[in-house]
Order: sequence, then C-alpha cells, then structure tokens
Amino acid sequence: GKPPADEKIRIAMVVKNLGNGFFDAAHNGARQAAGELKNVEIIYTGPTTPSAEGQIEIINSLISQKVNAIVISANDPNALVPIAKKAMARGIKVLSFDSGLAPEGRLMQLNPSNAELIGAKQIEMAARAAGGSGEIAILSASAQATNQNIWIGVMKKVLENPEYAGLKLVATTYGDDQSDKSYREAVGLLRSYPHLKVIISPSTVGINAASKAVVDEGLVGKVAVTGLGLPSEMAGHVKSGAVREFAIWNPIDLGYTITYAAYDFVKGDPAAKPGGSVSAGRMGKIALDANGDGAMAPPFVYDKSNVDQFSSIF
Amino acid sequence: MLLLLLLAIAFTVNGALLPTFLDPYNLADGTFNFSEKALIALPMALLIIIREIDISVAGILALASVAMGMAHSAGAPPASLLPIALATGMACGCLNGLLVTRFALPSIVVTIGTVSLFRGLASVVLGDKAYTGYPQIMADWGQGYFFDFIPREFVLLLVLAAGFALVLHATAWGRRIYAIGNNPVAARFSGIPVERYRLALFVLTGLMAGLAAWLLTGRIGSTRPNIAMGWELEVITMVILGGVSIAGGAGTMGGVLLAVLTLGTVTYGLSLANIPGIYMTIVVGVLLLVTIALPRLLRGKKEVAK
Amino acid sequence: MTFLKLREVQLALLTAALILLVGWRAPVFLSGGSLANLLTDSTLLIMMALAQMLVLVTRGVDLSVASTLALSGMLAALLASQHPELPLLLVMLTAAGIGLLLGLVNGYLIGYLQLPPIVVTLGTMSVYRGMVFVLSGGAWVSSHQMPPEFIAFPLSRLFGLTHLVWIAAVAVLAAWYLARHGRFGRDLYAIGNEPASARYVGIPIAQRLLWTYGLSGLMAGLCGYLWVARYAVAYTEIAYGFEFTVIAACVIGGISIAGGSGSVAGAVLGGLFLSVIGNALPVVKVSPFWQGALTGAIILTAVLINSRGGLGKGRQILPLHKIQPQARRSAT
Amino acid sequence: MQMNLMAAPAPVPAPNTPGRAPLDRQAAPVLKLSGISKRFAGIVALNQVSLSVRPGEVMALIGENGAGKSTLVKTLTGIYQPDEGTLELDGKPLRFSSAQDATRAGITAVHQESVMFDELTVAENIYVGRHPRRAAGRIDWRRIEAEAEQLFERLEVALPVRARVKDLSVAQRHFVEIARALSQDARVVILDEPTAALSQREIQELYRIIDQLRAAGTAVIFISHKFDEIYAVADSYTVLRDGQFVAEGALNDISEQELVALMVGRAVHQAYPKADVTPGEVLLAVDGFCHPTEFQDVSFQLRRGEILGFYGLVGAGRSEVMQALFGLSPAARGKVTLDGREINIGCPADAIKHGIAYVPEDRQQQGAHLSLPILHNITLPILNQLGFLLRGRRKQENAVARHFAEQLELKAHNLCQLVSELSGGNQQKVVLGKWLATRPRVIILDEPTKGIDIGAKAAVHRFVAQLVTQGLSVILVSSELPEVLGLADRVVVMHQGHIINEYSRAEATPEIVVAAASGVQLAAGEQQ
Ligand SMILES: Nc1ncnc2c1ncn2[C@@H]1O[C@H](COP(=O)(O)OP(=O)(O)OP(=O)(O)O)[C@@H](O)[C@H]1O
Ligand SMILES: Nc1ncnc2c1ncn2[C@@H]1O[C@H](COP(=O)(O)OP(=O)(O)OP(=O)(O)O)[C@@H](O)[C@H]1O
Ligand SMILES: [Mg+2]
Ligand SMILES: [Mg+2]
Repeated sequence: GKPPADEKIRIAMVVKNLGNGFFDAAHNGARQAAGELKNVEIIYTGPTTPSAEGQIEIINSLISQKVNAIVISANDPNALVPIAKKAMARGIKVLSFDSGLAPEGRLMQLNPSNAELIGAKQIEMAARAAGGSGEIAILSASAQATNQNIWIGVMKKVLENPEYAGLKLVATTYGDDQSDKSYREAVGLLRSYPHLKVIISPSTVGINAASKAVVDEGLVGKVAVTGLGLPSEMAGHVKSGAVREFAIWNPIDLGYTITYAAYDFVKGDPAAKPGGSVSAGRMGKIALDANGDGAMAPPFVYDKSNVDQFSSIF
Repeated sequence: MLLLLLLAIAFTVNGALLPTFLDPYNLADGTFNFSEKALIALPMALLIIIREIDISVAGILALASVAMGMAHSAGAPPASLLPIALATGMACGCLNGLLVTRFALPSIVVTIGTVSLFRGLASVVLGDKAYTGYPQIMADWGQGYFFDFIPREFVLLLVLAAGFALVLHATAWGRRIYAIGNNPVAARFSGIPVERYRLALFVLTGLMAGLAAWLLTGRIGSTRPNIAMGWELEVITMVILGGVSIAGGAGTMGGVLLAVLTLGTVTYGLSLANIPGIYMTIVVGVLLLVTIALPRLLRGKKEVAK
Repeated sequence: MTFLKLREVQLALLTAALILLVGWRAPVFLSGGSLANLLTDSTLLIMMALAQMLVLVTRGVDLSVASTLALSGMLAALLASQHPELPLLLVMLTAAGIGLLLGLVNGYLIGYLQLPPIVVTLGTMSVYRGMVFVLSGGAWVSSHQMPPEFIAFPLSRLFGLTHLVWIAAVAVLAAWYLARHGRFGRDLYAIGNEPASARYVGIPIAQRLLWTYGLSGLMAGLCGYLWVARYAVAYTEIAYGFEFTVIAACVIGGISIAGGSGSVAGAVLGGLFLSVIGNALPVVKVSPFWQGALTGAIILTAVLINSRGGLGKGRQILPLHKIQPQARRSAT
Repeated sequence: MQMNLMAAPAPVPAPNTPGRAPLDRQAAPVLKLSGISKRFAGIVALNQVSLSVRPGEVMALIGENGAGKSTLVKTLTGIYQPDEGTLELDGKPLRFSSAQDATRAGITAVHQESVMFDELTVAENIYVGRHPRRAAGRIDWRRIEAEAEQLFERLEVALPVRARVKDLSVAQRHFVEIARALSQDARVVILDEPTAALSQREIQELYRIIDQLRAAGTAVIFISHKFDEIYAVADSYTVLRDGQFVAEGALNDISEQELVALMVGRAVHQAYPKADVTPGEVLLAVDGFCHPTEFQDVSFQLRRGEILGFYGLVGAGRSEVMQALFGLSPAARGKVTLDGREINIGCPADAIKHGIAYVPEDRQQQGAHLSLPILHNITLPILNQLGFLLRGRRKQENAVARHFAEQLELKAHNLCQLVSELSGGNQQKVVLGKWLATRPRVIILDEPTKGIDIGAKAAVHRFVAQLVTQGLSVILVSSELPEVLGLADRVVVMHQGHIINEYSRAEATPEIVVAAASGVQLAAGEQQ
C-alpha cells in the first residue's frame, strides 16, 4: 500500500550475485536516483553465487522486512515467480530489470536494451572483427543463464540474414563463469577451429578468459574476441589488442531507471502499468508494452578510444 | 548443550535487534530456507553415524528434479511425480551404496565421483533448457501452508524428524546403527548385516534427496541443472554442528534438529539485517569451528597433549 | 612395491592412451603447442594435488585449499594493483606466506586440538572464502589493474618452458624428496599408517600435522598468485569447487583416502589425467552438456580400477593374510 | 552349583637355568624409579611406585589386569609423563617429554599394543621416527637396510628387510618390534607381554635373545601373565597391585602360589574344574570344510555337553575355521550338520538362528562395542527377540542383561557404564554375556583367556566348565596348552590349515599335542 509521506520508501535491489561489477554499477545508479528522490532508501543485496534458491531466501527476508518495492535481476525467470507473487500479495511492488522475471511474477521488466538489439549488436561486432566472413564461436557463461540463452538464440537468427552469410557459427561452449574452465574452453576452440576468426562471449568472465587465451596463444590479430563486458574489466584486453570492441549497456542508467520506476509504482502513479509508462528522471519517460516490458537504448560499444574514459566509472 | 545456548542467544539477539524477527509469520516463512536441506540432513546424520558420508545428495536432488520434469513434460499425471522423484533418488542412492559396499570403496571417494555423474546427467537431459510449469499439487506442498500459517514443508520436516528420532533412539534398527558406527567389525561379528545397513542408509539418503527434490521443485516451480548447487556441504555442516561425530558412532536426531534451527535462526537473522550471504558463510564456518573446538579448549590442553 | 609401481605405470599408460585417442579424433591435440599448453594447464592441479597428497597420507583431508588459493590470490592481486612498485618476488612471497598462515590455522586446530580434519577444513573453507569477499569488497581485480610483469610471469618462458612448468617441476622434486628422503615425509606415512603407533615411536604428531597443513596452505597460496596472474583476473569465486578436483586427482592417482599410502608419481599422474580430460573434452567436440557426466564416469572408473588392487585391505573383516599359500598347499 | 574341583599342582620349573651368571645384587641400579604416580581423569593408574633394575638383570613385572604394568612402561618410555616421582638412569635424574627422549637415553620397549606401520618396509619400521640421515637431511636408506639386516642376523631371525610389514605373519611382526627395541643398544629393554602372539618355538627364540641381552649387561623388564615363562627367563620380580608397589625379590626365593597371592591379594587355585558331564550324541558335524587360502578339508564332530578343544600354533587357522563356521567368511565351502540336519550358514545371523555363538579372540576389535553401555552390548544380538520398539521393553531388556551380568559376576557400577571403562577381564565377561544371551546350543570360545590375568582366568575356566552342565556344547580354541588339556573332553590339533589329529582326554599329553601342533607327524603313530 501507500506509505505515509514522511516515511522512507525502502526499495530492495536484488541482484544475481554480489561482487559483480555490473551490478555494483547499477547500485550506483540506484543511489543516484535515491538521492534525487530524497526519501528513498536502497537495500542492495543478492546471493554470493548466482542461484535462484539464494535469491528466494533473500526475497523471503525482504518480505519479512516489509520493504516497499523489490527490483530484481533474476537468476531464473520461473523459479522466482512463486515468491514474487507472494511478495506482491503482501503489497510489495516487484519489478525486474536486466534478466527478467516471467510476466506473472512482476509489474514491469526493464530491459537494458532488448534482446534483439543485444544479439544483433554482437553479431555486428563479430562481423566487423572477422572482416565480413569466417568462422565464429560463442563462449557462454552457463547453460542455464536465461539472458545468455535468449541472446544466443537471437544471434543464431540474425546470422540467417543474408548480410551475414559469410559468418559461420561453428560452436557454442560454456565456461560456467569460472575463469579456468572458460580459458580451457577458449583454448579448445582455438585448437579445434584453426580458421576461427572471432569468439563472441556474452559473459564477463568468459570474455576475459577468452581474451587471455588469445593473448597467450599468440593469436592477437588473427582471432578477435568480442561480446559483452565491463569497461573496467576489459580495459587491459582492449589495450593488448585481443579485443577490438565490445559492448555493454549502461548499468548505472539501468539502476537509476529501475529505481525511479519502482518509486512510481510505490507511489501509485496511474501511468505505471503495462501499456503505460514510467518517468525516470534524467532518462525521461520509458514506455511499457502490454507485457509491462520497457527497454532502454541499444548497447553502447566501447573500443580503444573510449574504454579508458569509462573504466574508472564501471 | 552448547547448541541450545547458541540457539537461545541467536534468538534473543535477533529478536532484540531486528524488529521484524519475532513476527510469527516471518518466523514461519523463515523455515522455508532450511526445510529441504534439513530433510536431507536427517538421513545424512545416520550415514555419518555409521561412518559413511554422501557428497552426492545435491546431485541426486538435481537428477530427481530433472526426472520429474521429463515425466511431467511427457504427460505423466501430477500424482506420479512424487513417486518418480523418490524412485530416482533411491536409484541414485542405490548406486552409491552398491559401489561402497560391493567394491569396498570409501564413500567420500565414490560420492565425489557420482555427484558429477548425477549433475552431469541432469545437464545432459536439460541442455540449455529448463523444465517449468509444474502441477499445482507440488506448489501446494513446496510453498503452501497448513491453516495459512505453518508451512507444510516445516511440518513435514518435524514429522519426519520425529520419525527418524524414533527409529534411531527407540528401535532395534537405531541400536544397530549405533553399534555399526561404534565398531563395524564387532557389529558384523554380532550378526548385524552391516553391508545391508550401509546400502539401506544410502538408499534412504537418496530417497530423502528425492523428497527434497519434489518439495524444492514445487517451491521454485522450475528445474535447472544448477538446482541446489553446493547443498551437500550445508547439509553436512548441519549434521556436524548437531553433534554427530564424523568418526561415527555418536550423535542424536535432537542435536541435528537443534543445529538446523540454530543455523536457520542465525542465517535468517543475518538476512533480515540484509547482511550479504557471504558473511553468512563466514558465520557458519566460525560456528562450526567454535562448536567443535570449544569443548576441546575448555577441557584444557593438558589432556589433549597426552 | 612392484605392484604399486605397476599401478602408477598403468595410470601413465592410460593417460598416454587417452592422449593418443584424443589425438586420433582431433589431430591438433597432438601438436607441440597443444601438448605444451596441456602441460602448462596441468601444473596448478598437479601442485595442489602434491600438497593434498601429503595431507591425505596423514589420514587427513584439506577441503580449504581452493578457498586458501582464492584468498591468497586475491590478496596478491590487491597488493600488486595498489602497490605496482613492489617487486614481484615480494608479492609471490606474500601470497605464499598468507597461504602458509591459513594452512597453519588448519594445522593447529587439527594437530594440537586434535579436531577432525574434514570438519576443520570444511569450516575454514567457508571462512576463507568469505574473507575473499570481505577483503575485496566483492570487486574484481582486472588485468589492467595488475602490473604487466605480475601477469606475464607464469607464462613467460625459460628454456622453452613456461615458468609454471618450472615451478611445478621444482614442486614435484621437492615433494618427492620430502616424501621419499626426508624424515618429515616419512613421519607422515607413519602417522597415516597407524597414528597410535606413531606416538609410541615418538613422532611429534601434532607438530608434523601443523606443518603438513601449513605446507598445503603454502602451496595453495603460491598457486593463488599463479592462478590470478595466469588468468589475469581475481574475483571472489575463483577456483570455486576446485578442492574436489584436487582430491579427485589424488584418488585417481591411487592415493588412499584412508591414509598411509600414496606416491608423488600418483599425484602427478592423477593431476595430469584430469587435465588431459579437461583439455580434451572441448577439443574432441563432445557436447558441452555431456562433459560433467563423462568426467564423473571417468573418475568412478579410475577409482574402481584402483580399488581392485586394494580390495584385500579396507573393508575385509576377515583378514586374508598372506601366510605363504604355497607352504600350505605343500602341506596337503 | 556343584563342581568337581581337580586341583592340579602347578609345576614349578627349575629356577635359573644352569650356566646363567649369578646376578650381582650389589651392583648399582641402571634404572631407578621413586614415587612414580600417574592419574587418568579420576582413576589412579600408578600410585607412588618405586623400583630399580641392575645391569644384566631380567626383572619380571607382575600384576593383574589393570594393575598398572603397561602404564608404568609408558611412563618409562616417555609416552606418558608421570604426575609425580623421579626417574634416574645411571644415577642421573631424567625427564622424558616424548618417546624419542627415552629411546635416546637408552630405554626401549616392545609394547603390549602392536606398534607397526603396515605400509612401510621391515627396515623402515625399525627406524621409523629416527631415520639415520646423511647430509642435507637425506635419509640414509642404505644404512637403514644394512643395519636392519645385521640386527636380524644377530637375532638369528630370517626376515626380508624390504618386505612390507603387512605381508608378514603375526610372529614375524613381533620380531620386527623386538628388533626395533634392540636396534638402539639400549641400557634398559622392556618387553610387555611379548609372548602373547608367539608359538612355543618362537618363545624359545625370544628366551635366547633375552639371554643375549643379559650377557651384554642390558637390564630387561619382562611382563607376562604366564608363570612358566616368568620362571624360565627372569631373575627377580616386582609385583604391582592396583597401581601400587607390593613386593619385590629374587624368583629363587618364592613359589608360584606365593606370587599369585601377592598379585591378587588372596590365594587363587589355578585349577581346571572339569565338570562331570558325559557327552551325549553328536550335535554338530563339520565335514570337508575348505577355504581357498586359510584351511583345507576340516572335519570334526561336537557332541552334546562336550568341550571340544582346538589347539594349534598361532596362525594354524583355528580362528578362521571358527569364523567360517559362524558365517563370517563367504569363501568357505563345506557341509555343516546340526542335529542330523544339514544347515546353511551364510552370515552370522544364520548361525545365531541355529543356536551357534562365537566369542571372538580379539575382544576390543571384534568382541565389544567399547563406547556403548554394557546393556546395549549384551542385548545386541537378541534385539529381534526383544521386539522392534525398544522403549517399551526397557524392563525386559534390563532383566536379560542383569541376569547374565550376575551369572558372570561382572564387576561394574551399573549396566549403563561404558564397556571401555571396564578392565580387560570384565570386558571379556560382557562379550561372553552377550553370546550367552542368545541362548546358544553351541558356543565357540576363541582364546577366551587371552591377555587376562590369573584371577579372571580362573573365573572364566569355572564358567566354561559350568556351561556344559547347562547342556551347552563348547568349542574351546586356545593356544594355552594347560587350559585345553585341563578343560577339553577331546582335543583337535591344527597345523597350517589342516587338522592333524584328534585326541581323547586320556591320549592328550602335552608332548604329543605340542608335537602334532608343530607338524611333527610321529606323535600320532606313536599312539598306536
Ligand atoms: N589412557 C588411559 N586413560 C584412562 N585410563 C587408563 C589409560 N591407560 C590405562 N588406564 C587405566 O589404568 C589402569 C592400569 O592399566 P594398565 O594398562 O597399565 O594395566 P596392565 O597392568 O598393563 O594390565 P594388563 O595386564 O591387562 O595389560 C587400568 O585401570 C586402566 O583402565
Ligand atoms: N600378516 C598378518 N597381518 C595381520 N593379521 C594377521 C596376520 N597373520 C595373522 N594375523 C591375525 O592373527 C590371528 C591369528 O592367525 P590365525 O587366525 O590364522 O591363527 P589361529 O590358529 O586362529 O591362531 P590363534 O587363534 O591362536 O591366534 C588371526 O586373527 C589373523 O587375523
Ligand atoms: Mg598391560
Ligand atoms: Mg586365532
């Protein structure tokens, strides 16, 4: 329900796992928003390892604390639905961002961009890196990461476009978000596919490990790594030349926007509903579709020219 | 004893510091976080009492969940999913037990191997997909309440814990379990079918992991290969904290249940205070070390040095 | 003696056969570069398996090694990134020293307080892993924050082989010397064989255990630096679950969990075997979803093969001791 | 209960074999203890014990089970630190903080417990904990092996120094321990019940080694419960009772009965009370029993109310036969008939069902559950009869346990006491009680008096004799000849996994039985 005006509005941000630079940046954005909104308190939390069970435990305790809103990046779109429903039944506004919850478990989902844009952007970067044609491979995080799988699905579809006819996806492997396994998988790719031109890794651990593998194998210039990563973590690899460009949306803006959106829902803004829109401070208005999905800008591409500028920010 | 004290302390401190802690609804909801693990801890305690251990329980759970998912998507009726989970669990436990008893292998080695086998098989079946949309009956048990207040899982846990306590402390089976843990050779010389007990307890552990799979899957409504990742260590921690000797032959169900509640209280208190989970692992680790080291230290080092 | 040798020879042959089999399916695997990479890749596992072997020989187990590795690695990375001017050797020594310290904590609890190793290291495993998060604030240390020589060291080459390989070689030699020719090492075998008897012959058990776990920590600490430098990134979750891989390597190498037996060659071969599998699976294009199940099946098979040799011991209640069966037969 | 007490006069062997140099009573003691006390959580194991040994003296340390002999040994060898008292070696006061200190000072021991490292070689077992080293701390393996070989040459025992100890026989292992004690050229050598696992021939070897030590001026402390051994090797004696010094003196001056009286504090008749029961028809028949490695073609019959003795040297395979009969060794094949009906015993539970009970030889490992209460030990095999739910059967369970505890004169505070807190003899009674509770028809006693003192032994002997009067049939496996000859109606002799012969009570003389057990075949022929 609506809290009294003088009481602080508590918005809990539940992320996939703590110690993840991406979410730390999103937290920064949320704090900016909270600062602008005055009486908002942000509770930043998440499990240690990215697991749905861990997030359920946390949401359970958040329900007990009677927070006003929960914004979540889900480790499992379905597993969290029951608990999210319970939270909503107790009057807590549940929103998801980044990696979404199934529609019945949340009021809105803020896509950092949208899956189509992200998938297309990665293929576009890969095509540039490969010079238009050649073999490419994907090194994903784990087989159960929802968003990764959606992006990979999109990438495969995009590759069917005639303009990418020269690109051939030869393998999809999983590094389980462990640097050693990802590294080994990357080396395996480099060995098994001598003509490989690009490794796309839509995972921060993976893109790091793949870049290191390319450097160690002495294949800088022959094989390019691209994908999604944080400037702060990728700066070194951009300098080494293993990565020419990579993309990421702005997690600060993401955290900022979802906080505003949660505020709107808590305040009971009439426009805040599927098909409506939420207003998000400096980000302007975000329109919601019939499913309650909103999307931000296409992912931003970083390369030598701008990575240093952002590496100190997130 | 120490544990009871700890539980009392944890309860009071939490109650005093966290305004929302003592709300009965919250306390009831807090039990969801440990009920399934505790269900596995019950047979695990018996296994550890007879000097065995099962590292593969979380793997069994994952495989049982996958089996349910497969059956469900193949159109099996909702009521059949529980037997399927239990059967899968028992089959996995049986494999562990047979490897341990037939080939005279140390159980820790066997189950380190089988855990990657079970999880691996789960991931073979699942690939990059997930099973969802489980029937309502599973959700009812996994996340439902009796009288809209007491979680069914917790009731199930209490009932089964009472059952396990009865078996361990008041029946011939329990007496023999202690005898095996105390001295397996003498137990065999006394006519106890030691290997059969070992096998049976592995199967029982598998069975309970299957039950936990049914509840957990019902609670979260989906199956992924990383379901219940890392639970084996938490379950073993509960058992050891409950005073079950890793050297076998000693331990009580009451102790295990007390440890479960203590851990539940501490972790729930920490999460209500929004302390990140990783601090929780530190607390749990320290708790474990303190509960075993403190009696040693109190008894004085002189005797230890002998 | 010859029998035990045989087992290690078997494992070596099995490993070689596996390499050839993979090479037959995917010839790139047999290229010089690939094999050299395999060797480099196996070093960390081998070094950790060596230290774990010493612990297992005493009837103990060290579950905290992966957490120790992560904690020392993270601290080394933090130190190097905040003080890039520090000489690399000092950073390495710090990592090893932190590992030693963490190991000594285990050793004290296990040796002097006589607490069960599995429980103690289960506890410290959580504590150490948690401390990584606390000390790093959960943040990554990424490659551009680390000094270049910090990252370059493990894979720099000396006489054609990477530093990692050289360090592992030294570790293997040291472990071999210790286990075979040092009183310390022999005492560990005695302790693992029969702890009560070890006390009767005056072996300072507590002190030996203290330093065994210390050594295990030291090795994990050193590997922590090497790991972080090699993959050029440090975060809380590094080497998560690695302790079980290390123990699996030892078990495959024929080192008995029940203590008292195990050889350096076994640990090396066990580590190598698992590394071959880890490197081969991506190359032979096995579906990634099958990798876990295959690894589990292979570990179980290796354990079963190993156990056939040890069946006489272990669970057998009626000892079928060997009072020269020939002599008996001749009596008929 | 009426018993037929046949008080056999104990033979007192001739003291001090001729040729042994008379001991110099005036010589300064090499080792002198004064006022040594040692307490373990509550109980006083040693109370103000003083004693001294001289160079070249073999001193017998005598006392009942739990008298504190082994505790004294451990105090002397630095394994325990005394709570009070002093220890002087060659007049110099010493304090040992570990076993190594004692070894270095020249006190070594063969302990009662086996101190062996199965996976290590014979040579390494001798030097473990103090490997000789060369430069850079490198162990000098060559020297270890060479010295071990020399040692065995000196002992005139043939043992491969590179063999792993796990492949040795029990007696061979024992010689490794003896070699370890002698490898130091010690001033004082302590032997704590060294003959328990040795055959007659090996005991003679041991006597020879002790004579060598005596000749070399080494002081020897010899602990044994067997008086023939004590008289055969020792010069002097010291008696401990309840942790206290009782008496000392020269063995020449004292008779066995007097020693026993000192030990126990009262007179004990070491007698074999053979009950007056005539064996009935055949109850149990074993026919062509074979095991791939342990024994071949074992056949014998047991009559109702009979005590059938099984004699043989250690390693003859008697225990294996009995364990196989009890269903403990699946590899065994053969025909077993009970009451004329062939029975199949696949596991111990089957045996129990058929009324066969087996009291194993190794009390601590195979017999008792040391950390469980007496009550739970006694009722373990009969839980099925008590019913599945035990809570309600408390009274019944207690009654059963109390009955057997009383029958066996078990000394314990109550039935909930842990078995580990009992003395060896009483532990044995618990194991006996456990098996009697199954109400067996055949009870197999494997070394029922191994390592228990004379008082407890007499109680067990009385009890065995009493069993047959209750209609039980007993198989008595023992390595103690007087016990077998004194109690058994018939004696079966085994050697290397075969039954050599069977003797009636009248035929069985010590000479014949020992000869048969050593594999000398003429004994049987001579009988004709
Ligand atoms: N470590 C210990 N802890 C507690 N009590 C002990 C310990 N060792 C020995 N005792 C007790 O001290 C007493 C003396 O035991 P000890 O082993 O010295 O007897 P012993 O004379 O050697 O008997 P035996 O002839 O059976 O070998 C016994 O009552 C025993 O239970
Ligand atoms: N090499 C060995 N290693 C370990 N234990 C052994 C070895 N040799 C013999 N034993 C054990 O010693 C005991 C005596 O051997 P065995 O049972 O063959 O002879 P036995 O005739 O029954 O002798 P006894 O009953 O007089 O001890 C057995 O319990 C056996 O387990
Ligand atoms: Mg003794
Ligand atoms: Mg025997």
